[in-house]
Amino acid sequence: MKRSLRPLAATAVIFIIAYALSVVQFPNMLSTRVLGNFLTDNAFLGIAAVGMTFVIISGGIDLSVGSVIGFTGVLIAVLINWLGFHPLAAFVIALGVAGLFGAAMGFIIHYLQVPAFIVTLAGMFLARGGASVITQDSVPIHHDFYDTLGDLMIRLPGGGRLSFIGMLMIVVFLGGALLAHRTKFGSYVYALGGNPVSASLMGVPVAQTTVLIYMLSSMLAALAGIVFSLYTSAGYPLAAVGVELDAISAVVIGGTLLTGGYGFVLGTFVGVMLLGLVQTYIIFDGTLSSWWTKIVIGVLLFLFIVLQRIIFAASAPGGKSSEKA
Amino acid sequence: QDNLNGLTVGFSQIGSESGWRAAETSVTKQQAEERGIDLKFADAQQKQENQIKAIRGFIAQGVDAIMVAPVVATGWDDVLTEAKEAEIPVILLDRGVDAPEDLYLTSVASDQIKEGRVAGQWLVDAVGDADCKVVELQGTVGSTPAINRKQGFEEALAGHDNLTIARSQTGDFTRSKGKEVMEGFIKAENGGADICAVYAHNDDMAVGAIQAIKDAGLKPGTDIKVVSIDAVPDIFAAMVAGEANATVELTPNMAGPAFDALSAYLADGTAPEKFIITESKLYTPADNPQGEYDTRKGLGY
Amino acid sequence: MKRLSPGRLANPQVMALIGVLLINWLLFPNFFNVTWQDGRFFGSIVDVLNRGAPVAILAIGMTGVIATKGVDLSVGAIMAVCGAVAATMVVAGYPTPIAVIAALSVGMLCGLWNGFLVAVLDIQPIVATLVLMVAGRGIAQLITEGSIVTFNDPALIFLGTGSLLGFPMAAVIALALMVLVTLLVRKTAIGLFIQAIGVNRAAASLAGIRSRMLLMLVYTTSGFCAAVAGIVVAADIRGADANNSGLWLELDAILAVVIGGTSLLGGRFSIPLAVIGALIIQAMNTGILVSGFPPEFNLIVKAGMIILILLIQSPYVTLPFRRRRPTITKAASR
Amino acid sequence: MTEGQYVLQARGVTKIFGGHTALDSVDFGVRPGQVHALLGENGAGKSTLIKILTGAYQPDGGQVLVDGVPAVLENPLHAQTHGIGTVYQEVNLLPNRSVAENLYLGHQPTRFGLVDHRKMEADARLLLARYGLDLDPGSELGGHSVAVQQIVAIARAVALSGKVLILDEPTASLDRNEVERLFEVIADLKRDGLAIVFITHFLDQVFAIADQVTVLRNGQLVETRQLDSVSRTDVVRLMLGKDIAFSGATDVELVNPTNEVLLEFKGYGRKRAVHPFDLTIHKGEVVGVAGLLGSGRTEMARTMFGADPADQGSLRINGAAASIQNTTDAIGQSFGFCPEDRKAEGIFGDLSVRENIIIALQGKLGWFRALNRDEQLEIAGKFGESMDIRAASLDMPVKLLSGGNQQKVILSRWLATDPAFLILDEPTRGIDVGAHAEIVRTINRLRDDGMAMLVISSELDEVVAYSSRIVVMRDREVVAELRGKNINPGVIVQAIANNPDEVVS
Ligand SMILES: Nc1ncnc2c1ncn2[C@@H]1O[C@H](COP(=O)(O)OP(=O)(O)OP(=O)(O)O)[C@@H](O)[C@H]1O
Ligand SMILES: Nc1ncnc2c1ncn2[C@@H]1O[C@H](COP(=O)(O)OP(=O)(O)OP(=O)(O)O)[C@@H](O)[C@H]1O
Ligand SMILES: [Mg+2]
Ligand SMILES: [Mg+2]
Repeated sequence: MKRSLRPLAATAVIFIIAYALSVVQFPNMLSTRVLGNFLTDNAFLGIAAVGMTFVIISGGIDLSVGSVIGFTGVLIAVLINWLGFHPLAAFVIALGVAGLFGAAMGFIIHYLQVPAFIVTLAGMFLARGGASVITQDSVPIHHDFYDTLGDLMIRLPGGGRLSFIGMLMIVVFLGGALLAHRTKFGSYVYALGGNPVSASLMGVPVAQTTVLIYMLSSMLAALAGIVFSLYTSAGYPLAAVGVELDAISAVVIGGTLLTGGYGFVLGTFVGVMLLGLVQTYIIFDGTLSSWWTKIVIGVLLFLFIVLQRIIFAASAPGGKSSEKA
Repeated sequence: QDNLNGLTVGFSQIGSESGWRAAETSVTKQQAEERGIDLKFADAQQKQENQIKAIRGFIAQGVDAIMVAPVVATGWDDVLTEAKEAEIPVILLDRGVDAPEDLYLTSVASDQIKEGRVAGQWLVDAVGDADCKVVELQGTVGSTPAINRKQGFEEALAGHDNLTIARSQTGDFTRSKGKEVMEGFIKAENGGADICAVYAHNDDMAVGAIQAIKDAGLKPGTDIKVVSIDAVPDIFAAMVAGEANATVELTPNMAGPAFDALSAYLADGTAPEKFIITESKLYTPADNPQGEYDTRKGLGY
Repeated sequence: MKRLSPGRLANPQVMALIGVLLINWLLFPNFFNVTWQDGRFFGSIVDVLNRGAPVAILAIGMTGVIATKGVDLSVGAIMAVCGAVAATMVVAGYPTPIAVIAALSVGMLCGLWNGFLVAVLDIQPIVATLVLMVAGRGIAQLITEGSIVTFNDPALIFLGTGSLLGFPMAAVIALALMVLVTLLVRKTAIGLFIQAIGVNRAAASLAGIRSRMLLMLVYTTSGFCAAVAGIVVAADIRGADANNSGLWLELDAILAVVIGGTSLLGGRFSIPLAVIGALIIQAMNTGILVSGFPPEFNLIVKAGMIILILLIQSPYVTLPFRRRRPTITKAASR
Repeated sequence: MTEGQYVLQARGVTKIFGGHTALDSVDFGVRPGQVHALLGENGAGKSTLIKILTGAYQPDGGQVLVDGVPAVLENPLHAQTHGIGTVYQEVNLLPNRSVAENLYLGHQPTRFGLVDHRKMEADARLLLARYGLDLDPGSELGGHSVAVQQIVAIARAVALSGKVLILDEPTASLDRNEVERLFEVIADLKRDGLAIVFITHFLDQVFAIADQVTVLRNGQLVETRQLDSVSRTDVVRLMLGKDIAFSGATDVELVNPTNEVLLEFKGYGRKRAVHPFDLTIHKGEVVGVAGLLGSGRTEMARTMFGADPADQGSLRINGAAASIQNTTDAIGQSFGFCPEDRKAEGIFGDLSVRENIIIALQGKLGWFRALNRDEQLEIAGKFGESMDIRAASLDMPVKLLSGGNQQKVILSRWLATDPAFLILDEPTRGIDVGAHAEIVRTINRLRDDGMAMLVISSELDEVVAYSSRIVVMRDREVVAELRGKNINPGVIVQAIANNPDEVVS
């Protein structure tokens, strides 16, 4: 346990160093405003990434999260605006639909033995397509409840704000960490990622767990969609395109192995914050052209991965043999 | 306009998805440089969330003004309110937003519906009373320009029953998809013999469609009329070759009027017009396409 | 090496392709009409070959990568980079062969980089290639400075729009590449070694297979294929569109490989079937085009088709024509 | 003996894989308080029967009865709820999780609905102490040796078994002390009234603890007998359907008349893996390696083979200086290596038997001199026959073969390369009597043909039987080299134990 926590600590240290370096260059980055923005602006990504963490620890992948976020936004907007639902009712419906959607994907993955990559790719097309069939326009959401939630924030000294969605993300992360590390379900997820055959022989309910994992991921993606709709007060079928890749990056930077079996929910939090930091840094810098932005993000991604490999290699002599395989 | 000299302006650009967008970026940088403005540029890679992040970042940085080319019309209330609270004027480029008008200084944009209407009107006039089957190459499904340009075009065609939109598919605003979709249309419409005109939501798709028409053994511009929007250099090159018939200009210089408005506002607080609409000028082969090509070539399209 | 038997023709990929083509034909009766025009075949079915070529070319390289239990997300970006290199070089006045060779070299270099990350630094393939997926498009835009670099070089254009014996050049290139690479892996031991690495890399190393070198080769080949696809696509539209060339095509390529029956868990692979997978995807796209669906349904139709094809292929769903399979393969192997 | 009711019973169970009948209406049952040994050759169907009895497979015919009542066991979890605990063949645990979690997965102690790690680890410590294991229950399982993992698997199964405990070759990777400890535990459980199924290829062990024995052959039930009514030879005859002669223990001595030196390792070693050692190996000689589990025997072999290359010392081959930096070098020098963990490092599960056999030869030939299909079939067929590999077809995936047959495939793989020096790490682990004798015979034959071999084995009788010299290892160090006439297991044990600290793992 203690040794395996080292990559997490390492990622956190990298974040702190990177942040410190940024602050040296742009003192403004050390403001409550920027810190608050880190949470608010990345809330939907963070929430989706929690679900992705579970999926990846179990050895799978979920490419549909970005589309589910978009779909949820549209669904909610339509329910509230056109059909007159109360937002809370719309939320419940959206979470339910997403739950079914995820369960269906998990079902196909488990029972038909189709790779998750492909099933969730089809899911990605389906959700995105479904959203654009409902409406092609972006639909603004006007409801008092949305304003109430939007105003629900803690103002920090120095102009920063700790928004409702930022706090929600933290709650989801804490809940996710608890679920992963302190429940049987969590241990089953790790078991599946370690070795599904062994897991099944050890009595892990593989089918049920697989279905639940993808349900969880889709429902968290839907929650992320809700957060996104709060963030933008609208539903838009093209919203959150490619967020799955950001989420995967965050999860991986956070120290979770894509091969499954190892990872930390809180590592993902640091991963999300690191991605946010990179973006904020680029914005503060403000001289990078469109293409340099991409190149710099790629290079930073590379640096983080390599750094992590070095730390992994140094910290896990026991993992050596399995790593080599 | 010296009052802009030395100011810091943040510019949140959508991305770099097309040549036109690249031109807008480079023209904006040029304009800023001419005025001595320190431009903070942020590319949002087509994502609204990145634009919101960028605006928040600009606010945290304490810039003097913010320009944003919003990727979508909705969802700006909160962040614009934050900018307002921080007393930073915001100027919208390209398109408007669905937010209360007091949240931004002004919006410099073209009228996309009008662009479609101008293109449609040109076609109506060019065809006269003859029957004409039109095929349409739409932009990215769900994007604002695609929706508006489609609507404007349909408005222009309304009431002219000899003109029908036979087929309409998305070409994703790209040249290669434009070509592929046009190929499909040609096969589906009797080898292209039934098609009298193609309307593309941007010039890139039109350029692709022109190639598809040529590959099918037909003459673009004559056998099938080509009308599109944006006025990028390559469509003028096609006009010179007699392969394109009309394009509607969407100027990449949104920043110039924006900076002018900002300057006036900062000088004595004159509130500029809320909506500065750029001209949607129609260009045809009669408008010296070679000259237009040459003047535009250097703009970074 | 593999004998042709009726069983091989009745495999699910071929059935699926035929199925999709038949559906297209039902929706659009002229689908199979082919005419001869300007020295080339002309018709929807030819379009399927022509438009399917880039993804097919990508799939050829991707198959090897996936067989080693990897995946290459960067091929779309590499396409953009290589298209940009070829275009800017011919525009700058270099002779076409030089430009093409340079573009292919750049593609191989990109692939080698991926291979290095995967084989030497032991980074997981998805992440390793994600780096170039993100940065590569930036590099391509850096080369073109964000604009579409239009060119008029006839030799280069021929690669994308010309025809050989009436068949579109892109399809001919894809076919040639398919035959070449298939022969390369089947007539040598490389194919077996690739499978061995995909199944059990530790055991492969102990059995004396140079897995590092082979992995680098596989990723380099994928980069090469991406470069070919990038050149073909640029040549097709006579311009390098760094922003959109190959955008999201990596997903189509992976899909093609999986539809072609290669498992994402590595091991057995078939390049020709992956190419058929690419044609299935393109037949779907072309079908959507000619049948006149409203575009907002495109994705839903596509998702539905993918699920259907996967169901047909799933070992856990029994369909009439699958029942015969085991006995046939067994008989053939004896 | 106690004629109680069967707690777990298979009645007329049939299992068919593809066209192959792995079990053909087999009857089998266990009673409380009895140890029931299940015997049979490799591929006889033992593991398959176990998997059916525990819900991992569903039978194609027949019934499973729990407490005399027909039951459909849907999965292992379901079986666990019936009080059936199982250790499957090949360690099936989670290397990525802690020891404690492997012990308690699915049954973790909870507090307020949350897993109580502290209690779980404390419980785990107590549980493992019973098996003489003192380690940090919070540590990752994958970091421990196969033996430790095996004990954890057993401890888990025992903890889960309220009624029935099934052990499929649990002793394959345990040393003597550990086996004894396990037998004590089994005896306790038997006294508590558990029904125990025990699969092994070690007849000594069968006679040490079993009450009853059932023999399977080719998927069919041969006979179930009370153990006191059969002799050792009877059992072997039942298993094989014929008599075999045991090769008696020979003296350990140099057989090779030419005495030609093949390999000279000098100060050869690798930091943190194996201390520098000197070793000379002659042609036509088998060097046995003995030592406790975790004494570094595997590490030594891997260093020699270049899998984890040496970072010190020198090597001469046929008198000429040579360097082995990787496995390709080693194979180039005509080395061969059968690893101990055949699942993780040996077989290519999804590849065919044919491909598994020819792959090392092909690796040696390189990328471009590919064996064509006919050549492959010829080579594979030759070894399939000479090693008696039981497979329905040479084109079937090797993962479908039984463990023993997989081992033969790997051995064939190396023999196909015609090696000058062959390293075998636990070549007889999990192999039945017939195959065992065959492999020992093969080793002897190869030695007589002039091949040099290094054989690692925990079976001291066996090591004595074929070795011309025995190297003893302790704590990653070569501590003794035994040769001469009067070497027997006792002497080896003494050499191993020549040091007071001999705590396992
Ligand atoms: N999943 C499977 N698919 C096909 N055949 C199988 C499968 N599992 C086992 N077999 C075959 O069934 C037969 C019985 O195998 P099983 O593993 O039960 O043997 P075993 O008696 O346990 O042998 P060993 O002592 O080597 O472990 C073998 O011929 C094996 O090849
Ligand atoms: N529980 C453990 N935790 C950490 N390291 C261990 C443990 N058990 C053994 N090791 C180390 O692993 C190394 C390799 O053991 P190795 O497998 O080579 O031994 P071996 O003699 O071949 O035993 P085996 O019979 O299990 O193959 C040894 O150096 C030993 O110190
Ligand atoms: Mg067995
Ligand atoms: Mg060992």
